[in-house]
Amino acid sequence: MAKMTMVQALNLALTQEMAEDDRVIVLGEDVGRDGGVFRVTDGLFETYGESRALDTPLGEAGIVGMAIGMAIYGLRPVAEIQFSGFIYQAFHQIEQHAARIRWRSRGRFNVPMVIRAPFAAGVRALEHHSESREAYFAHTPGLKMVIPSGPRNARALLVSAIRDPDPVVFFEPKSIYRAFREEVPEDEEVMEIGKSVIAREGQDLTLISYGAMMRPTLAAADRLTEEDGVQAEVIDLLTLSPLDDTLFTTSVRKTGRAVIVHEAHRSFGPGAEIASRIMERSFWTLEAPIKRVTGYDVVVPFFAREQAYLPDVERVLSAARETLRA
Amino acid sequence: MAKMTMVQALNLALTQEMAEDDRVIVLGEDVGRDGGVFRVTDGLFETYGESRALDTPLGEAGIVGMAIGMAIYGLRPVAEIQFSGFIYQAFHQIEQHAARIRWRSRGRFNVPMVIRAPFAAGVRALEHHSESREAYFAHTPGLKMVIPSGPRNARALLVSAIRDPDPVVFFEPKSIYRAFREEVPEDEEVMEIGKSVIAREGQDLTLISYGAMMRPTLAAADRLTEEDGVQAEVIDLLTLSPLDDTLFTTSVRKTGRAVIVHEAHRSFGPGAEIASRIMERSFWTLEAPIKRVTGYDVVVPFFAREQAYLPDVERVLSAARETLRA
Amino acid sequence: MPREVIEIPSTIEYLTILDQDGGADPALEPELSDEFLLSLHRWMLLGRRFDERMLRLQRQGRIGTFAPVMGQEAANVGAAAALRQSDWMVVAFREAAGELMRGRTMEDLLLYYGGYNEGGTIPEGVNNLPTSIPVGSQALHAVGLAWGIKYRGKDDVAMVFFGDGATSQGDFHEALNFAGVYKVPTVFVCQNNQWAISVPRSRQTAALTLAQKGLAHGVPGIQVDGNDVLAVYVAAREAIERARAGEGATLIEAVTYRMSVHTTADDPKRYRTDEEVEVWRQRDPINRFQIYLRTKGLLDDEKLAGLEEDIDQQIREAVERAEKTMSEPVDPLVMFDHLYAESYPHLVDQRRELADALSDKES
Amino acid sequence: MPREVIEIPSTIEYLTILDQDGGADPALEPELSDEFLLSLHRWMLLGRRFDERMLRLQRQGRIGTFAPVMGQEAANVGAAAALRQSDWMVVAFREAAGELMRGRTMEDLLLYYGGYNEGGTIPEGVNNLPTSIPVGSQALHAVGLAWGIKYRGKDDVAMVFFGDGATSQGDFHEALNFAGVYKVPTVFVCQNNQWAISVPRSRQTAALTLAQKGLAHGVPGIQVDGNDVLAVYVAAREAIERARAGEGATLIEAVTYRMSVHTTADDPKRYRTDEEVEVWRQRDPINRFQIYLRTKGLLDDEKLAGLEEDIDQQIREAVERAEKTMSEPVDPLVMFDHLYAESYPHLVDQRRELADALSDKES
Ligand SMILES: Cc1ncc(C[n+]2csc(CCOP(=O)(O)OP(=O)(O)O)c2C)c(N)n1
Ligand SMILES: Cc1ncc(C[n+]2csc(CCOP(=O)(O)OP(=O)(O)O)c2C)c(N)n1
Ligand SMILES: [Mg+2]
Ligand SMILES: [Mg+2]
Repeated sequence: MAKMTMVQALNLALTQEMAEDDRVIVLGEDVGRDGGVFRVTDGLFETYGESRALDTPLGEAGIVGMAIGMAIYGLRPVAEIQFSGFIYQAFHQIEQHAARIRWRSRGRFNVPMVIRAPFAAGVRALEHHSESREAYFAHTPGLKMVIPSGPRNARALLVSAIRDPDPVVFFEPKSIYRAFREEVPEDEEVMEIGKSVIAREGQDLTLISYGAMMRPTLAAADRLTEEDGVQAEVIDLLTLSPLDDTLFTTSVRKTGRAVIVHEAHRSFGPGAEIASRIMERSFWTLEAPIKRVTGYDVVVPFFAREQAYLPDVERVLSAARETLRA
Repeated sequence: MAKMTMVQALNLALTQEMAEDDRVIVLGEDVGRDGGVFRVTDGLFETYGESRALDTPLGEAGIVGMAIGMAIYGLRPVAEIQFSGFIYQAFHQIEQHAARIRWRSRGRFNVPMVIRAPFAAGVRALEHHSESREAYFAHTPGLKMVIPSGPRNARALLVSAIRDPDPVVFFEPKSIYRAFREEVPEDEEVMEIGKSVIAREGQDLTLISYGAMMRPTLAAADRLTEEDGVQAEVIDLLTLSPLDDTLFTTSVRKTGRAVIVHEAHRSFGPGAEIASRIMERSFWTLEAPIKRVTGYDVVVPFFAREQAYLPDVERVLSAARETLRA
Repeated sequence: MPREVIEIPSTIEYLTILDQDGGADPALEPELSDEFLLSLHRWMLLGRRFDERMLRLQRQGRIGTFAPVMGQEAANVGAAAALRQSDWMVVAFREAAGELMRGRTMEDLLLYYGGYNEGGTIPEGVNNLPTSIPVGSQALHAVGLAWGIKYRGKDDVAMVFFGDGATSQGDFHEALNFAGVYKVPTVFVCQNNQWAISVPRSRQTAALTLAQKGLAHGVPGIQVDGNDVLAVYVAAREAIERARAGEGATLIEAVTYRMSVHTTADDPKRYRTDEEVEVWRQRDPINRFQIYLRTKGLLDDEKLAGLEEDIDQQIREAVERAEKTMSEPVDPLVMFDHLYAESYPHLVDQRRELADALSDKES
Repeated sequence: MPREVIEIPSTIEYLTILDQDGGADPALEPELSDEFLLSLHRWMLLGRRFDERMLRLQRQGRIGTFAPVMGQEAANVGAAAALRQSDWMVVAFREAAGELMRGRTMEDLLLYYGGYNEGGTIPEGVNNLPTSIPVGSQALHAVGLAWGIKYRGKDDVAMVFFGDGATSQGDFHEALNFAGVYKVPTVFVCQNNQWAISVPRSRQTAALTLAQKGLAHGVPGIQVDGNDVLAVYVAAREAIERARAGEGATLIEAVTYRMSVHTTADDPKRYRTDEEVEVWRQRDPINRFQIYLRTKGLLDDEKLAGLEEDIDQQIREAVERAEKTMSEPVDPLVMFDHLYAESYPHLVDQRRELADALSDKES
């Protein structure tokens, strides 16, 4: 086992899957010779050649549309969108085709494609480089929406996504690309898509989050223990769609209280669905209104203000304490 | 006052606004000589000429992108997307620019544009002609998302949308384009964007809906009165974003029970946000879990099965009754 | 250094073989077996008759909206006929005649336009993609298929169909550009039927031809008489040969005409004249080819009558089968099928919800 | 009837006026006032020096990622200089030199790249659109502006800048097509700097030139030496004249080179050689123009030193002003401004929420 950053772990997943399966083709802008602007695809061009680490012309519709054709042909394209803020150039290909080819052809064809994109804020980037719009994809039938929270699950989930027979939108929280390392086993490891995990056990309160926001959420849980003697259970969703509501509703049935944390905008955001599922499935055990700690309903501000936009430990803590007081 | 269909009422709004303000330009595929595939723009070409009822080449990104430039220039473009299912070809222009130009330029420029699109199911149409994906737009800061439910409010809201200084996505429930008529005053009438209305008063239960689903919802309310002696309050949202949560949360504080009805997919759909707002603002008065009666999380089936996909009076009724029993 | 002219490859040829009276230019006439010629005719005629039947069914409310091929049978069949079984055909929504030739069944088409998802099924072994309604979007899929073909070292091709309106879509250009860069075996077939609903070709683009759009991407283009099945076939065959030989993509503009409505929801009287339609009726691709076949002694009244009867029979049987399905009670639960390879809890729950709602209704 | 060649308008010219040593082709040399020539030079030099300063500030962590203009000053300034005040300039993100010339301030650019939304402000009266990062997307806005100009019967133009990579985007083609159909006064300026991050021009498209992409849409194209400010200026002026005269759009491909990094987050050593960069360094647009000005007696060492000092002073002052703003505590509540013309309850609530969180932190 080696200590790896998320970038290295993702790279490991790609390298190994490409070694094992010549149907796996990585494509996108600058994923080849340059190794990707974040170096996630570093070395693939050298190892597997330009036809398997394929630099594309500058067109996201082209990338996704072509990848759909490749997938129908029986390949397993892993398309990179350089930043999730530019995935909208391909949104029609995703909504109209990737999500529907299996359904439209009644199973004759399928689209075993992964669309990887770095997303979310926190790296002092330019406009369009900081959004969290996973809700668009989670609301779209036919897609899967996966968001890892650390190097190890990123690697395992990416392997599963590549092997998945259906299209997976795989959003990588770029602020934790290199923020910390974890032990990542050299040997194959997969994680089931559509399953959440308990990142920390507790019985007083349920905190639900995913992606980069797991860190302030876990930190808040620690502080709650230290400062308030409260044991928060923390759930890492990992997959937003299909949403594993069993795990978090079970938890809330135990704790009676929940706080959801994400950096996506609040209104019509992922937290709304999670709160609704809790209400639908655990209403009678709820002892306080569910709280949402989220990004605001504004365009993510330029980076001088992005930290103020983002949920942080303090905001999670105060929401948790309010929930506990209620 | 004349009895009008929604198509006629929308046409009235366009005709009058174009007469009053030469900045108003209608553009889109087949909106000119053909008068629009649903005839909403009928006669505008003849009355205002081809430069104000502008037939465009076949490109939605082109339509919306060009309209953005027109709006920055000081015009008031009303862009038609022939069916909301093809708005994704322009999604990047909407997300990256229409929604942000005011914000990006710190108010120097703005985008007083309307994007009209027929949406939703129920007219035995082909694939891509039946979706309800208003949540995508409601989740996008910088946009307004408006959905009328009848001829009269369609006309008044469209006038307001045209005059609005910011971009409005205006989804027209095509199944009620001609399904019924209402008195529509010849004289100017506007309705405030961002305000919902009480369509029917009651105190036992709150039903919340919008668009074409108002009809089964209101019918269910009637049946509840007749068959169960229950008085349901029915709220017509009209605007999804910015969402008028005062009206429905106030209602639920009174009734303690709510059912939300929409034909959009359930997961990560509009109902989730509405339920969350109720919970956040009226939790302590809730006497039963909020129910969502919605389209399923599948691609809208071809038309042999679309009625089964759609919420109907029976589904609303049984959800209401369950809520009342809880 | 004066202003220099840069030599860019920019030749656009126009190809026609049959004249309006069915006479063939001997210099250009391809050598084709009688059998092959008759099969071109048969599929064109089937396309026409099936269209007519669908139109009647639609008017009777027995199927929903559809887009007739009428007038474009030569473009459909001429291009599709140049493909072999292992090649790929990527369609829009106005290729029924070509699709039938390639193995999509009439019954499926009827079910498709009758509102049944089942009609989207493509038989195993038939390499057609299903109907793609978002204009222009499917072109990229053909490029991806062609990329796969090249990657696997095969000499198949992917042929994609689209209309004149589609050439205004960004996706069409991205497809040409990707195909140019990767030099993949894609054949782009534009059915320029002069109209995109109510927008005439002249208002769709300021370019003189649609074929020249390839030039923007280093992809050769050719314009062909799209009502001349031999010309379409020859152009397609050439493009396919180039593609199989590793020389990359070609854009074929087949100049044809939509003789009928855009779809059954459309009223062309609002935007075009009867005279224009009449002019094109004179160029009917089936008539023209029939004269050619008669001149060659391959067709006469009797043979034609026999063929018509055959086709009629075939259509009648397909309609009967489809109508049988459509008259049986439809199972709405099917809407939960084929979304993913496996189902998920929320879908299982919702399926049960629907099942309960349905049984409530029955009881 | 044989195969006919269709005559399509397909001439692409290449224009260069200054040779590598700053000598001008007398047949092509435009007549320009000394003052104008010196202003071209001044803005190019300012662009270069400002770039260098930004690079240092970025390396010191005082501003964030940005895209240097270095090497493209002639393309920036030559094109922008052909505009008049009331014309519109629509930029991507590599036009700082041209934007400065058109009235965007250095201070705003510094704030912009320093992470302050305030830096997006465009002064009243300056008809520049703000920085547009999604590649190619802004081209359509220029078409819309130009449509408005034509609708209002004005003779202004809208000029849009973008890179070689942008010509692969669907939006670019839709923009050309719309501009062609409506014959609106748009000038498309492609800064072909040979690279789209790590993708070389040769892998971006199989087309020989980017100028020929206009042909797909009936829009004339011209290729110019983008490191020759006179050639760029002349080509832009001609395109603008055509546009003002109601003759529609033009696509100008300015062949230039990105001498520095793509953005400060990029390492070009991964994908291109020093030799290539060196070749282009020899063609530095500023050097070349300086030799020309010296030959004409408009520039000498002393004048240049004076100018450098002036520019340095101007930059220093701008940096000071920007750094002053950046050193003061930032008010995060500003993030709620300018989303809509008015605010709405949910935003008022969230603003209060943030205000509370901030005051909690302070206390
Ligand atoms: C992306 C998209 N926009 C709009 C439509 C609606 N629509 C369907 S067919 C059509 C015209 C297509 O014209 P053309 O490409 O020439 O094909 P034709 O119908 O003439 O065969 C339009 C606008 C659509 N299906 N897809
Ligand atoms: C739609 C979109 N996709 C991807 C990117 C990321 N990106 C930024 S600049 C760039 C390359 C642009 O190349 P080119 O158009 O040649 O302009 P240059 O940077 O060379 O000036 C890329 C891929 C983006 N900004 N927008
Ligand atoms: Mg057409
Ligand atoms: Mg470039």
